[in-house]
Parts: sequence; C-alpha cells; structure tokens
Amino acid sequence: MNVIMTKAWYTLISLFVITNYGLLLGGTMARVRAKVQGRIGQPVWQPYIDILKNNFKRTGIYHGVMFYLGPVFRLAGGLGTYLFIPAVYGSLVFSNFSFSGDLLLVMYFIFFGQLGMALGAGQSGHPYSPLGVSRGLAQMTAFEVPFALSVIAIAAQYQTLSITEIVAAQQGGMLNWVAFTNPLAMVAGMISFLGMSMGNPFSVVIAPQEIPIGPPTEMQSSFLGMLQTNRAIFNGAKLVLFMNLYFGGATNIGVMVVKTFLIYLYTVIVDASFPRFRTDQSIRFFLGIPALIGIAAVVLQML
Amino acid sequence: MATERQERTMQEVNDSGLVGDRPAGLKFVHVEADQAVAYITRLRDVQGYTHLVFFTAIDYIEDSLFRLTYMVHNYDSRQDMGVQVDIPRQGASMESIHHLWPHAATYQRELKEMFGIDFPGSPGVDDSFILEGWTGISPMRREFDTRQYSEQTYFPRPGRVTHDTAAYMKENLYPSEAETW
Amino acid sequence: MKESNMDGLQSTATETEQQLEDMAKEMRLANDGLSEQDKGYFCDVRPHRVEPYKGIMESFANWARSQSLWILGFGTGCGAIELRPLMTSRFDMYRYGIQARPTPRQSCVFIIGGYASVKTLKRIVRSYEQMQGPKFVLGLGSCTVNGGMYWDSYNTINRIDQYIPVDVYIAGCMPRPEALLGGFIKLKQMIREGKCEGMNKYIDDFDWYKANQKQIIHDWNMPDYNW
Amino acid sequence: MVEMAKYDPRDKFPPVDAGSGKSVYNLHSGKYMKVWQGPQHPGITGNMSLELTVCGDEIIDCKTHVGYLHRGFEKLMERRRYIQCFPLVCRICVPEPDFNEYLFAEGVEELAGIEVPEKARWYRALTLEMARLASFMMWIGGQAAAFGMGTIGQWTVTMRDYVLDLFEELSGGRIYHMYIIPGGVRADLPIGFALRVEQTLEQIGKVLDDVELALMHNAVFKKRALGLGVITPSMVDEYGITGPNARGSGIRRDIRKDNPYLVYDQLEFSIVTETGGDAYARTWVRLRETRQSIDLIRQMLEKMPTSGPFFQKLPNVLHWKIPAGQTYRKAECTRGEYGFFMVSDGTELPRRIYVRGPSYTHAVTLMEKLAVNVNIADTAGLMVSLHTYPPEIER
Repeated sequence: MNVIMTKAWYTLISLFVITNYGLLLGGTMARVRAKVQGRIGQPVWQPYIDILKNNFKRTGIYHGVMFYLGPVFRLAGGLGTYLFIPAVYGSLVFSNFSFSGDLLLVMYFIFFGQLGMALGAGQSGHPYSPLGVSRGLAQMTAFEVPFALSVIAIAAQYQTLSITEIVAAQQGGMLNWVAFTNPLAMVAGMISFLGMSMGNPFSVVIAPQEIPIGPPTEMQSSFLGMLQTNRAIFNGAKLVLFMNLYFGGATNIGVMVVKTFLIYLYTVIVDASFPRFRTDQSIRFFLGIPALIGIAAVVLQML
Repeated sequence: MATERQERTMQEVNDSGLVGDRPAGLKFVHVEADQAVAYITRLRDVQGYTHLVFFTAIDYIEDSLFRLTYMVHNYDSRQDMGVQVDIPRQGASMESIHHLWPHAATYQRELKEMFGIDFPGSPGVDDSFILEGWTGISPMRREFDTRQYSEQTYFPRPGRVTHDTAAYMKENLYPSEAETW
Repeated sequence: MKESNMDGLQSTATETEQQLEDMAKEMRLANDGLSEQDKGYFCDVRPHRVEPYKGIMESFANWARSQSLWILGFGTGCGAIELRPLMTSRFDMYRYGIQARPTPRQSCVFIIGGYASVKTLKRIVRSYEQMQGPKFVLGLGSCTVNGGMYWDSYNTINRIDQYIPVDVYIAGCMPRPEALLGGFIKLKQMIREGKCEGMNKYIDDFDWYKANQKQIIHDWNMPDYNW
Repeated sequence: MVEMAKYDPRDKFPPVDAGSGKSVYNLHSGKYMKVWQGPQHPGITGNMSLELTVCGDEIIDCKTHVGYLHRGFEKLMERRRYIQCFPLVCRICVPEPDFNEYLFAEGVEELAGIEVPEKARWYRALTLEMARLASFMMWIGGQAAAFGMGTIGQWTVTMRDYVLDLFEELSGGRIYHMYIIPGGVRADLPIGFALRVEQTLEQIGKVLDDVELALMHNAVFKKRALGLGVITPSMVDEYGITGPNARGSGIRRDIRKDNPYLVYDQLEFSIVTETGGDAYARTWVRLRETRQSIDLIRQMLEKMPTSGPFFQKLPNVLHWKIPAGQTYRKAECTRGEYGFFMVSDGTELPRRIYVRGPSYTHAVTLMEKLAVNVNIADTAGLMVSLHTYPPEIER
C-alpha cells in the first residue's frame, strides 16, 4: 500500500514537471522560430496564458459524446506515452512505470491519441476535420514505418524491448549511444521524428493555408485547452523517448533538459526552413529513403 | 464568316469613322447591333485582334440607349480597337460572344447584373455575380440613386455634414481664387 | 444541444414584466432561413446571457483574456493589408500575446477590416456568432464608424455597430500599424477593467441586431444563431 | 524514391461533358464532397471564396465567388467631380494604388488636353516602380506562405515596409499615397531621397538573394510548385491572360515595351520570360521582375531631370468641365494589364469610368479552369501563383 502511494506521488511529481517543461519548451521554441524570422516573438510563458484563457471561455459547444472523448483520448495517449518511459535513468521519481511497459506499448500509445482525436474530429461534423484526419492518419502510418524499423534494429541490437534496459546498455560514455553504435537506426528514427513532431515539411495535417486547421477545427474553449496541455506532455514524452532510444538517456534532470532541448531545436530549425509537403508527397518520402535506411539498419543487425 | 458588308465596314474603319483617335494605337468604331458579333469575329480571326481587353456598357439615359464597348487588342500592330454598339435601353438584349472568348461570359454576367442587359445563351448569365439577394433596379443604371438608397438603408450616423464643395471652398478656403478660372 | 427549461413557460399564471422577459428568453429560434433537412443540424435555442464571475476570479480571468488575444484570420476589407506588417518582424504583434487563428471557433478578437459590403456582412455575422465568448470586435478604419469614403455607396454599410457590438474603433484610412497596436492596448485595458461585455450586449439586444441584419441581408439562408 | 505502382488517377473521376468542359457528377452520390474555401480562410487571397467539389483529395469542379469587396466605385465616381473621384480611385487596389492614380490622371489629362511637365513624368514612373517593388515583395511572402513557409513572408513583408516608409516620406501616406494627381505630382522629392532609396534597394537586394537561396532552390518548394497550374501559350489569348502569368508561359509581352508610356522608352530593360508556365516559372518571373524594377529605379534616379516644374497648374478643379470624349489608358501593373476606360460628356462629372483589372480573367475564368484535377492542398498555392486581387474584379 505504502509503496503504491509513494509511486503515485512520484508519478504526479513527474507529470507536473514534464507538463511545465513541455509548456516552457514550447514557449522557448516559439521564440527560437521568431528569431529565425527576425522577430522577438511571444513571451516564454505565453502557452500558460493561452491555456488559462481557453479554460476561462464562457461558452463552449459540443457535438456529441465522441467530441468530448476525442481530447480525452488524446490526453490519455500523451500520458500513456510518458508514463512508460524513464524520464531520468536511475532516478526513483522520474523513472515512471518503465519497469512494466516496453517499447511496443509506447508506440501503441503514440498511435492511440491520434485515433481518439480522429473519432472526436469526425463527430464535429466540419468538412475540414475529416480531411485533416485522413491526412494525419495516412502520414502517421507512413512515418511509423521507418520508426518501427529503427526500433526493431535497436531491439535486435540489445536483444530487448524494455526502454530501461536499452538506456542502461547505452551508459558509460558517448560512444555507447545508439547514435554511434547504430547510426543508421538513429538516422531513420530522427527523420521519422520530424514527421511525428508535425512541423514543416510534414505539417500539412494542421496547416492553416491548406484547409484550416485539420482535426481541431471545431475544438474550442476547454477542449482546446486540454489539447494544448496534451501537446506539452506529448512533446515532452516524445523528446524523452528519442533521447532514451538514440542518445543514451539521461542520468539527471539537467542532462535530460539539455538533450531534449537540442533534439527539439533540430526539429524547429527544420520547421522554420522548409515549406510543407503534400500528403502524398510526404508518404512517398517516408516510404523512400528513410524506410530503406531503416531496412539497412535492421539487416546490419541481423547479419 | 464575313459578308462584304463587314468588308465595307472594315474599310471604313481603316479609312475613317474613328472617334477620339488619341492616343496613337487606340481607335473606336461604331457597328450596328446585328452585325457586331460577326464583325468582332472577323477582327479576332482575320485582323489579329486576339485579346479581349474588356467589355462594358455606357448608359445614355437621355438617348435611352446603352452603348456597349468591346475593347479588343492586336498584339502585332499594338492596336486597341473599341467596338461600340448602341442597343435600346428598353428590354436591352445582345448576342453573346462567349464562344469567342470564355471570359466574355464573366463580363456578360456582370452586365446582366449591373445594367440589366440580357445575353441569351451565355453560360451562367443569370447567376448573381457581385451582388447577393439584390432586389430592385440594376445599380449601374443611371436612374438608380445610390445616395438615396444608402441613406434609406444603412443607418447613416447622425452628424455628417456634406457641403457643396464648390460653394464651400469659394467661401472658406479660396475666397479670392474661386472666380479666377 | 442545450435544453431550455420549460418552467418559464408553465408558471405563467401571474405575468409580470420579468416573467415575460424570461418567456421571451426561452422562446426558440425560427431558423426559417434553413431548409427542413438542415434545421436538425443547427441549434434553435436562443443564446443565453452568461454572467461573469465575481470578484478576484473575474479579474484574473480578464487578465488572462487580455494577455492572449487570438485574431480571427478574416480580412473583411482593405484594412487587412496592415495586418500583414503587424504580424511581421517590424511591428511584431506576437510580443503582446496576439496571434492569428484560422478558425472562428478558437479566436476571440474579430477585426472588421474597413468597409463591409452586404455580402461580406452576412459572413461577418456568421463568423461572429461562431466565435466563443467572451469575444471582442475591433472596428478598423473610418468606414466602420460612419461609412467613411463609401458613405453613399449602395453596397457598403455605414455603421458596423448596428449589426454587431463593437468594442474599440480605430479611425483612419488606413490606420497605421502603430494605431492598430494602440487599439489593441486600449482593448487590453478595457478587458482588464471588465468593460468588454460585447457578447452579453449582443444577447440582450438580440432581436434588435437580428432585425437590423435581416433588413439588409435579403436572402437569409443561414441559422438565426449559429452555435 | 520508391517506384510507385502506376495507376491512372483519372479513372475515379466523373466524365467530362465535351460541350461545357465541366465534369458531370451527382453531388449526393456520396462519392464527392463540396468544400468552401473562403471567404474566411487564411489560404485565400483577399476576400473571395472558391466553391470546390472534391473527389477524394482532388478537385473536380471549382467555382469562384467574388463580390465581397464591391463598393460600387464606378457608380460613386459618376456622382463626384473629377477631382473628387481622385481620392477614390487609389482605394481600388490596395497593394499598389499608384497605378490607379496614374491611369486616372492620364485619362483626365488625355481628355482635357493637359501637357504634363517632364519632371512629373519621371516622378510618376519612379512611384509606379516603387509600388511594383512593394507589391512583389508582398507577393513573394504570400507565395511562400501558401506552401507553408512563413519565414520568407516575414523577411519580405518587412522589406516592403521600408518601401512604404519611402512612400510616406514622399507623399505622407503609407498605403494610399494620392501622389500622382492630374497635371503632375503633388510634391517634389525630399532632399536626400535618392540616397535613402538607394539604401533601401541595397537591403532589398540582399533579402532577395536570401529568398532565392531559401525558396527557389528549396527541394520541397520545387516539389510543390513545379507543374502546378500549367498555362499553355495557346491559353494566353483565349483567356485574356496578361502580365507575369503570360510571361511565365514564354509569351514576350509587356506594355512597358510594346506601348511605352511615361519614360519607359528611355530606360534599358528587357522582358522577363520563363518557359515552364507553372507556378514555379511564374515565381521566377516575378522574382526577376522584382530585381528588374530595382534596376529601373536606379536608372531613373540617375537620368531624372533635377530642375523644372513638377506640376502643371490646373483650372479651378471644382468647376472643371472636361471636354466630351472617350479614352482608354493602360499600364503594366504587377498582375498584368491595368486599364482605365473613361468617357466624358462635357460636364463636371464623368459619364462612365470603367476599371479593367487583370485579376478579372485570372481569378474567375482561368482559376476555374486550372483548379480542376489539382490536389485540394495546392489550391492556395495555385491561387497565389496567379497573383489575383479581388477588389479589381468587383471594384
């Protein structure tokens, strides 16, 4: 009983930390993007105020039960993704439930949120929403291929699917990271991470110019607030996951912050310097070079 | 398909019958309504006036006629030719030229809406183009008083004073210069 | 869709003014502009007045609202051309927590960019009603005040405040981006002071606004209030 | 790239009626969806709307709806004196109002028989080129943003703002200048104006280099823009296409060369053409014309006469009776042939003033033709690549 309670408290602390970290990271990256564009950019704490404002909206409309559940599923996907990843290796507080979950579960949760969002957006009845959903799911299926291939390569490399063991195997020096022991898998994974973070050139799902703005077209006040909260958690979780998979995890919170910041910076720089692909083009892209790299990584491990 | 009547009209165009020949490269010619389309067809096919610049109407309410103006351009001789056709104002109707230029149908839609000139056979000529749910006479006809309509319809904010510009400037701004012209 | 409580309709034994007003509030919208199979898709309940919170809670909410103003990306007139410099790096409006949203559901500031023709006014009304409250309207340019240049035009309205409530007017043709920023700062002050109750004003004078709108918009083929 | 299985995308489309050229389909068959793009849409230029019928992800039918910005200019001008029309005409086209002012002034001078002093004609040409520069800078940002690259827009629109500063110094107005008036121009150049223009042009040239590097050589942009909305040379005359849209298809037409107005016959420049005919070629044409107008401004500042009057005194404009007559004046604006058709009946008020905007054909007939069989995600890019501007369609 006592153990359960402490575990629950640790989980809450870890969730609180990752939420705030995700929000602050979002604000910081908005400023970075603004710097690329020659602007000053919004305040770092702007995401907090936006979420507050959206939750303080006086009216909000809903289109049915699934419309309610869509953001909930999305949030569940984000939480599930995070809760089975060790945020800080070896830490009691931040190694969440990583002992029980493994990589496949995390990948399932990454997909889960999108499906729930698709259900909710479908019931909103706006013609833009199904368009965005179809684009999103098609693109997602595409970038799951190189990601899954690189995950298989890593699993074959370390003979395990548990993230904790993968991180443990990468400890002791930079040269033990997957990025150096298995660079092909890292390349395939990081390319699919661009698609997962839905920045340019793979941002056609939520593009304002081509059909605004995809699935969340009808999401208003507190629904939108929930989605924004989830975006913060989900971003943090994805960053931590890729840090664990390819860059040797983190042994303390400082290392985690530095590594995730750099990984996110890479996506933002790409985002600011490219137009966006059409859906069919991005599918062709992901099934092209990145998929081949992933296959090569798997083959190299199988040899 | 050009009868010799259009041949003669063509000759007249090239020789004389021009209105307002400034600037160089701009000509205006009057054509009868029944032969206008054949004449424009000849201009496009034979004379090389391949570019329909615009197509509009002028409302001469005192003569109770509309003066349609087809402006065509010849890219080789760099000539602008304004073909002007007078049609009566009551039950105004004109042959359509959408088979010569597809975008002529758009001009005819606008003319139908703004002047009430009908173009039978022109695609979508009866659809509303600019206005929406407009009831009443076509706004570009001269008997339509836009100021009166606006004051009746759109809640003018009280307090606007409209001077007669000439009188106002004569009294207040340039008392000395007003009569110097 | 919201349930309208029928109590107001049943307890009409002793009609006082108050109860009559309640009944008027409970009356359902006609939506007579819609075709029969479309009526099911739209709400026919009259919009209800939403009272602000009390005390410190409302002031905190107003602070949050004033710090994140999301513009509806709808260039209704030529005033929209000055929004582009406002968004870009010279007059960087993101510094003030102002950003543009592409859908009316998520935005809370509606900028009427200058003159509004009748055809646009129809879309303005519909977009305004789709926005979730509290929502604020910025009248941009002289044309929204009194018709400006086009005061005698047959197709542009003279006063936008006859059709939707306006919080701040920014005069000029065209207003400079600095003037726009000034208007935004004024709007922020008014929001913090709790003066921007435009949505409740719209709901209180709902019938008057609707009458004005339907007087101009001849083919009314949209719901009377679009949730 | 992986070799994708070859399939004919046309077979899932409805049959096309040979007569009207429109596809025949039953909207309620559940196979097609009708999507309205605009007027409240970030991917639309100005305030207009496209009524798209999509089959899957591809457009099979497009209908343009305009009129959201109709102010009845032509009606208003019929009940105003010529000089009172003057503040109105520049409102027709917001990104580059100077073409309206210039053409209106030229028409009035044409009909009234007024000679414009030499210096004023140079000033007019200078203003027009600066307006062209500003409009193109804004367009490049729009074209990049239509494909999702907001960075380019942030750069170029800021540069446009510095051109607007020059306009403000010259005429006092940022957007609407009202600098070119009948009889000449309103004011002389400020002291040191040429120097500040030169500084701004240098900055803009640098930014254009960056844009060329970041946008035109961008693989993703090429993927999106190449082969989008191809205009074949045969379509140019059929649809009345003018300006960069025609020059992008290899048609060598430019009113500045063909019918030289103002001082363009004294400047060295060549007609910019591309052969692709698609959005990418049009982007190249406009980018190179932006550099060309920078060069033209520099030439003008060199060759410009320094002395002499810049304004021809008019009679009392309030009792100004223009002699009867009609004329058509045209100029090459950023979008194509911009023209004013003016009819005077000898009174103080114009009888009829018709404004010919190039977008009239580009946005309605041509757009409805080009949008068919285009992916719905490309609609915004196609729309912007035609550089349409609604107010000159409906006036």
